[in-house]
Amino acid sequence: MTTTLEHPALPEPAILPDFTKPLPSREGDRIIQFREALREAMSEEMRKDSRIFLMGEEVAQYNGAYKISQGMLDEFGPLRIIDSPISENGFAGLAVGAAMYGLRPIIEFMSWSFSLVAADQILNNVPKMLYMSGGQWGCPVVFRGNDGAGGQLGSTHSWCVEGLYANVPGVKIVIPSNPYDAKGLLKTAIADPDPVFFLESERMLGDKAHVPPEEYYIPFGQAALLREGKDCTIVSFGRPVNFCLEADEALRAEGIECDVLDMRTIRPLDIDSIIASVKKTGRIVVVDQCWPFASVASEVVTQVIERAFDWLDHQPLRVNTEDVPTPYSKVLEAEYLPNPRKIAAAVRKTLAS
Amino acid sequence: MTTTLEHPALPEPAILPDFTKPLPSREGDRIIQFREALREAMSEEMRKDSRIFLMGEEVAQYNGAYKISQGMLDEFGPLRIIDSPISENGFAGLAVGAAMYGLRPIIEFMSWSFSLVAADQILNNVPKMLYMSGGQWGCPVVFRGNDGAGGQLGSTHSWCVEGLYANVPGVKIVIPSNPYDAKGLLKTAIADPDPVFFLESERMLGDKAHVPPEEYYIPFGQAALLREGKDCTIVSFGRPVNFCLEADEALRAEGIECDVLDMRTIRPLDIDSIIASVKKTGRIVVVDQCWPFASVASEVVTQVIERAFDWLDHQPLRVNTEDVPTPYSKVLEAEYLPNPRKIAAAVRKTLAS
Amino acid sequence: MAQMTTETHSGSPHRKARTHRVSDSLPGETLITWLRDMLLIREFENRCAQAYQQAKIGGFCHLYTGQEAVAVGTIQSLERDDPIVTAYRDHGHALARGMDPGACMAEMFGKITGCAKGKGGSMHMFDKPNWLFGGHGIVGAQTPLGTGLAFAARYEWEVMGKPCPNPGVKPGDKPKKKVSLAYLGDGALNQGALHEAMNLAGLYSLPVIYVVENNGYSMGTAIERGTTMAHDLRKKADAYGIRGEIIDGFDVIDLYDDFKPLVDWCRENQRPAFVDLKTYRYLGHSMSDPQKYRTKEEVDQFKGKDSIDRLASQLMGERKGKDGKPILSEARFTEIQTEVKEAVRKAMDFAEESPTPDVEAELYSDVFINPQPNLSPTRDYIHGVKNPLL
Amino acid sequence: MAQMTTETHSGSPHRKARTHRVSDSLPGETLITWLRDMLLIREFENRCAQAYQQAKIGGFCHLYTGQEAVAVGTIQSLERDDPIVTAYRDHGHALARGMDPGACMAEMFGKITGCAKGKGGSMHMFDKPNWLFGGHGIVGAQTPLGTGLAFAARYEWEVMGKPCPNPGVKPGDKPKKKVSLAYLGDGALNQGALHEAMNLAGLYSLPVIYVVENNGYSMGTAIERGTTMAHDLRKKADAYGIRGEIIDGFDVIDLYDDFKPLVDWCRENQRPAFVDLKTYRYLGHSMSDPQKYRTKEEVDQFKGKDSIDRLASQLMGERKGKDGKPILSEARFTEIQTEVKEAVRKAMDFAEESPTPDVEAELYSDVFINPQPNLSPTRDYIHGVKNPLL
Ligand SMILES: Cc1ncc(C[n+]2csc(CCOP(=O)(O)OP(=O)(O)O)c2C)c(N)n1
Ligand SMILES: Cc1ncc(C[n+]2csc(CCOP(=O)(O)OP(=O)(O)O)c2C)c(N)n1
Ligand SMILES: [Mg+2]
Ligand SMILES: [Mg+2]
Repeated sequence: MTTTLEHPALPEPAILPDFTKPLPSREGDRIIQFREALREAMSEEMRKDSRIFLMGEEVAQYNGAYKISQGMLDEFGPLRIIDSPISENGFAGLAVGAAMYGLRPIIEFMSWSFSLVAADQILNNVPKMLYMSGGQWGCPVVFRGNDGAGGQLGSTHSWCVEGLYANVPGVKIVIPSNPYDAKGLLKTAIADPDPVFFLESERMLGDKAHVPPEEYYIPFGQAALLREGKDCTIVSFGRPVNFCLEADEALRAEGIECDVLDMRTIRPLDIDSIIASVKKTGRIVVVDQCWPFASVASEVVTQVIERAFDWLDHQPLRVNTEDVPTPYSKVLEAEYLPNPRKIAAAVRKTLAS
Repeated sequence: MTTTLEHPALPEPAILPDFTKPLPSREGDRIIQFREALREAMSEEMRKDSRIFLMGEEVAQYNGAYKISQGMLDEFGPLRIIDSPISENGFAGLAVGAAMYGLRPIIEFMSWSFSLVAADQILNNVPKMLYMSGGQWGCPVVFRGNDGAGGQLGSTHSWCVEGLYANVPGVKIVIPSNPYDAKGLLKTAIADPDPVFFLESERMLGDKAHVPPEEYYIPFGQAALLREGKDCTIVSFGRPVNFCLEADEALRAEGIECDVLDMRTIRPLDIDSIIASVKKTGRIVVVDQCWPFASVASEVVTQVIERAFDWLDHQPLRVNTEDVPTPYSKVLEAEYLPNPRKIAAAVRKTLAS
Repeated sequence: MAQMTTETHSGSPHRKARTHRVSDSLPGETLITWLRDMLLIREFENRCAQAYQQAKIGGFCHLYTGQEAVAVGTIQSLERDDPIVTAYRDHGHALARGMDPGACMAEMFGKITGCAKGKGGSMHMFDKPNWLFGGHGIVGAQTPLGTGLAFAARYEWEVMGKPCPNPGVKPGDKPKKKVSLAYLGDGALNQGALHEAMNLAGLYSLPVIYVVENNGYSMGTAIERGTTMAHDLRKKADAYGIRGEIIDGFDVIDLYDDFKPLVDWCRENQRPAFVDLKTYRYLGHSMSDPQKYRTKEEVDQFKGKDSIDRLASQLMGERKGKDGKPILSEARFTEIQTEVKEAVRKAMDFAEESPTPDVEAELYSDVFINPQPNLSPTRDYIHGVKNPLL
Repeated sequence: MAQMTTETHSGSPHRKARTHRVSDSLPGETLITWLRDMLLIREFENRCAQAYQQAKIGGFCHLYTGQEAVAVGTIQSLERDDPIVTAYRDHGHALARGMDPGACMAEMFGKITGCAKGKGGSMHMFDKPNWLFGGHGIVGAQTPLGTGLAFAARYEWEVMGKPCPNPGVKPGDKPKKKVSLAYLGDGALNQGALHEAMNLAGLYSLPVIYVVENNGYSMGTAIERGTTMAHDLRKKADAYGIRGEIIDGFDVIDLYDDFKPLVDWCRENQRPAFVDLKTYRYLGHSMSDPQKYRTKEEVDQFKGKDSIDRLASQLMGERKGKDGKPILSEARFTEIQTEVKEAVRKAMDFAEESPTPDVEAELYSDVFINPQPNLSPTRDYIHGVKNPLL
């Protein structure tokens, strides 16, 4: 049962996915890569809705700098899979105009690091168009691309933009940690009538997992509880979730059992699941691939404090990347990133006193 | 006694102001406006150092869109007070190149709201040049301009960029709340060999206060304790500090006495003074003119929790602007902003339970 | 001080030599409507200035006085469902496009009856039923949007084969070739956004016209102090293989004669264009501008070429109807002036008497179309009242 | 598939008709150094490719193979203290400017002996003593920097009356007229940053040359698919009143003959210029590029015009010394080849054997020149080891 959403800014009611339907199993043997999951999500939605087009650098003839859009030019043709020049501000703004007119653009940033040249369009126009126009026009664009450090790309190419952009009200921010979620979340993002920043990770594009053949949509704002334990709550989002699972593995060998929560979306933030877990464990470690100062980790800590202060047996701890520009050298970058060792150490610390 | 600072990136040792010298009195009758204090700071430094120039839209012939640079073209001539076209990304980048070469640019953004079109230069190049070059080149540019909402400028012209930019390591962020501090902090910013984001407020440019005639520099990272009290700590920075003082006034009438801390700089953040106060009061309210999510307020709360968890009698509270794009309408904007009423209410809440 | 003259700041001379005038076929009544529109804008802006002085309008307010012929002449060259987008000096475009003056004034008064429910203000005139995709505050940032409007308008007939369900579109309507206009000030020529947009338009062959409302100044900066090649801006278009024109914006009929064929060409060929449209603003940049950057003589010189006076005298003089009499009689002119004054007075009253937005209902509405729980740590987003224009 | 040819992708024909060749006065030994520099870059890049395959180099690595004449010919047209800045395909510029190949290779190996102490990597070759203000990763973002270098170079003689204390500057030195070069790829033509920069350079009359290393592709996008007016990029310069030239980059002596007079003109007149410098890259965009966007024939065609072969054969053939014999003997050529191989081998060994950065000393250093307490919630920033080039 799909729901329809009416709003004066929508020329026709939006049909939202049926989120009451139970999700298909995560287990199975249809093993595909993260990049294929993304491609399936886009292609499935594009087949249903001719308003959707994909634009970005090298998405068409080159089949995607990271091969996410491989084959899509062949299927959808050059009018819907569109190569752009290196003009992020220009084509982000083009998407805003096109979305206002009634289309549903998907914009691929080769990397979110390059979205800084488009910051004005994506932070001034995208999140505010509905408000500035007094509810006349929304801005349903999905911006997606690689986010996060790793792979020795150096200081300018390793942005975790959630640390910057999450401050701004008016966009939904999605950050999957695995292929199954990536597909379901991207489909929801494309179907959603609001703008979405969808953060992928170049480091995970080759990750493989079962992705069920049947169509599914994962709702925003619902964390996935990946491990259950009574001792401490580990909260993360995006690629570092995988480091948290490793840390949890190591800790279990020591007899420490954690709840591991994959937030999946940053805005909305499923604070209810976090609070429920913290009320059980009394301890929390937040793991975030961004710099610490005024980060999403700071926000999670703050919200936990606001809502569960009296339930805490230890102050919340956060594990961010180190607070320096991203270094190139492998040894420095390895220490720069959050990793299972640091996460496990933080969990132990919450249990020590 | 000035200190000299040596660093391989400095062709000549930098001479830093003498911060051991006691600051001149805040009391006196040399009453000038905030904008004049800024102008004096720039002019005094420019007289001493021919490497310094001022560039921005309307800074020269128009005497400044907000009359901050009034008269400076006459004194320093068109080669040092330079009108620019509306090309923020271009002239921010020009300043980066000029600073690397050896100059000391001051760049005026008519408003920090317009810095978004220059986000790539100011976030990718400015804070990281020293790191990316392995210590060969710093980037000593002072970027300054109006920041913050108020005055019904609407959604695109009311940015509080500290909520965005403070996440990025590599810049110092200064945000004065009164003319005295503005002058001393801006002089320090110009003398500092690192890049500085200096956040002014159009709403305060006409504020008047005594500014002593003698030269003084205010060190970064030292909060000013503006009011002393035992009941609760109020922490803020920039214009809302003035609202905190009003709230404190009102609360004192009820017998509630607060420490009011004006942070003056966000990075460095004088967390030591905050912690000292919190250990005394057991309560804290953080007041921040930015949106709440992943804001400087979240950061202050998080650092307080990290360092003084056991000293707290109540969870820290934050008062931010409301979490929506800035509305134009006076009634909406008034409710959007932090104000003395909201601050006092938060303080009372920390004392209620 | 730079001194601009009505000689140098004008359309290219070739214009004079035109043999065929598309305006010749226009009914006299149409031209009278144009005059009315221009008078309406002039009067509206005068009352804005007063209201601003009385602190009934806040924020930044940029008046259009002097530039009326531009909005009216260009918009009259379009179909009513051709999309347009402009910068912050946008009252003229809104009125020329048919926005109710009451909704426009109420917006500036910050009232719920405003075109953006009081959330936008002077710089943000949006009018969906009239295909005005906003006034925009960040210099140059509207130009990629205009490019996107052209992209979408082209996409709907090329790809979708049916029009997007926009206002006025009826089921079964066929999509058609459209043109979008992206207005910008001369100061916006120096923003990278415009250049990226023009390159995209050239590459993708999009039917967008970048209309530079070249009033010679960006705030206090005379164009040649901020923009290279100010004496021939067509060079900016050449860089992207885009057709470029210089058009005189002081005579609305001349303007139409130049601009309408260009619109037709862009529509037919689905190609972009760029227009250096010479105009002049009589008042300061915004409400607080001492205007030391230009002389009173300069302003007076341009006032001497006033487009409203000119049209009025044309319609009351050389422009004759079938009966050989001037199209417009003095009596009718006075009538129109009165009518326009009355319309603006009503708009003022409407704005004055309209309620302010209900804080509880409006502060947290219009942030998301699909608000969900936990989008904010502060509170849930909601739906507010329906926009009065929809 | 787009097919580029050596005919269409070449310098403008007028060049051939030149009467005076500035290269005529160059000593043979100078030309031999150029050959050596080009060979060094070629060999260096070959070894980079190997090291990348062996995972000794990480991240993005963009090789310069095929474009050697550009870096060498343009840099040889400069004074050694003219500042330059480039994009991420920067090894060629670093070596041509005189960076120690060991420091360059060690940087890519992520070693503390690298030019950026291993913090920068392939895209960030900085060399202060050689006035190379960096390789930069964000497309186009270096062009405002190059503009700023020209601004500063002009400012030091116009305003300060003395040079900034940069490397090689001695007390009492007089400031002089300089020229800065900002290199960019053809893909960067579409970034707003370049346009803002060129407008600023035109307005302020800054001695900067924007050198477009036009290798016909940005990643997999042939220039005419991304850039309007690709067949005459000088139009991009015309838009800013900047002198524009098309220069052939396949013959380093021809290139010098075109480029050196332009540098002299910019220096003398303190004016900007823009050069569409035709070149070609033999390898993929970066290390992972299947290159389906071009044919092997196309690549082979350009390899047939190889600038190193060409210079070598000129020096061993038509180019005669005073003694009437070719400047370069085959024996000496072999010697140089061996020497270059040896130099790069040493660089590899140096990179291999150098220590990695000490994490404790380097992770938190080079963030601030004046680190202060409480700049970070994590820990204090510190000073690390001195940069090896300083
Ligand atoms: C990116 C950006 N920078 C600066 C401003 C401030 N500003 C507003 S209007 C203006 C002048 C624009 O002049 P022009 O484009 O000629 O338009 P006009 O006011 O003449 O209509 C400036 C500098 C802004 N709104 N956006
Ligand atoms: C703003 C930005 N967008 C995208 C990229 C990714 N990117 C890196 S190189 C490149 C192609 C650039 O081509 P060109 O400028 O022609 O230089 P070439 O590689 O041919 O030397 C792209 C798209 C980037 N680094 N910066
Ligand atoms: Mg103007
Ligand atoms: Mg290229």
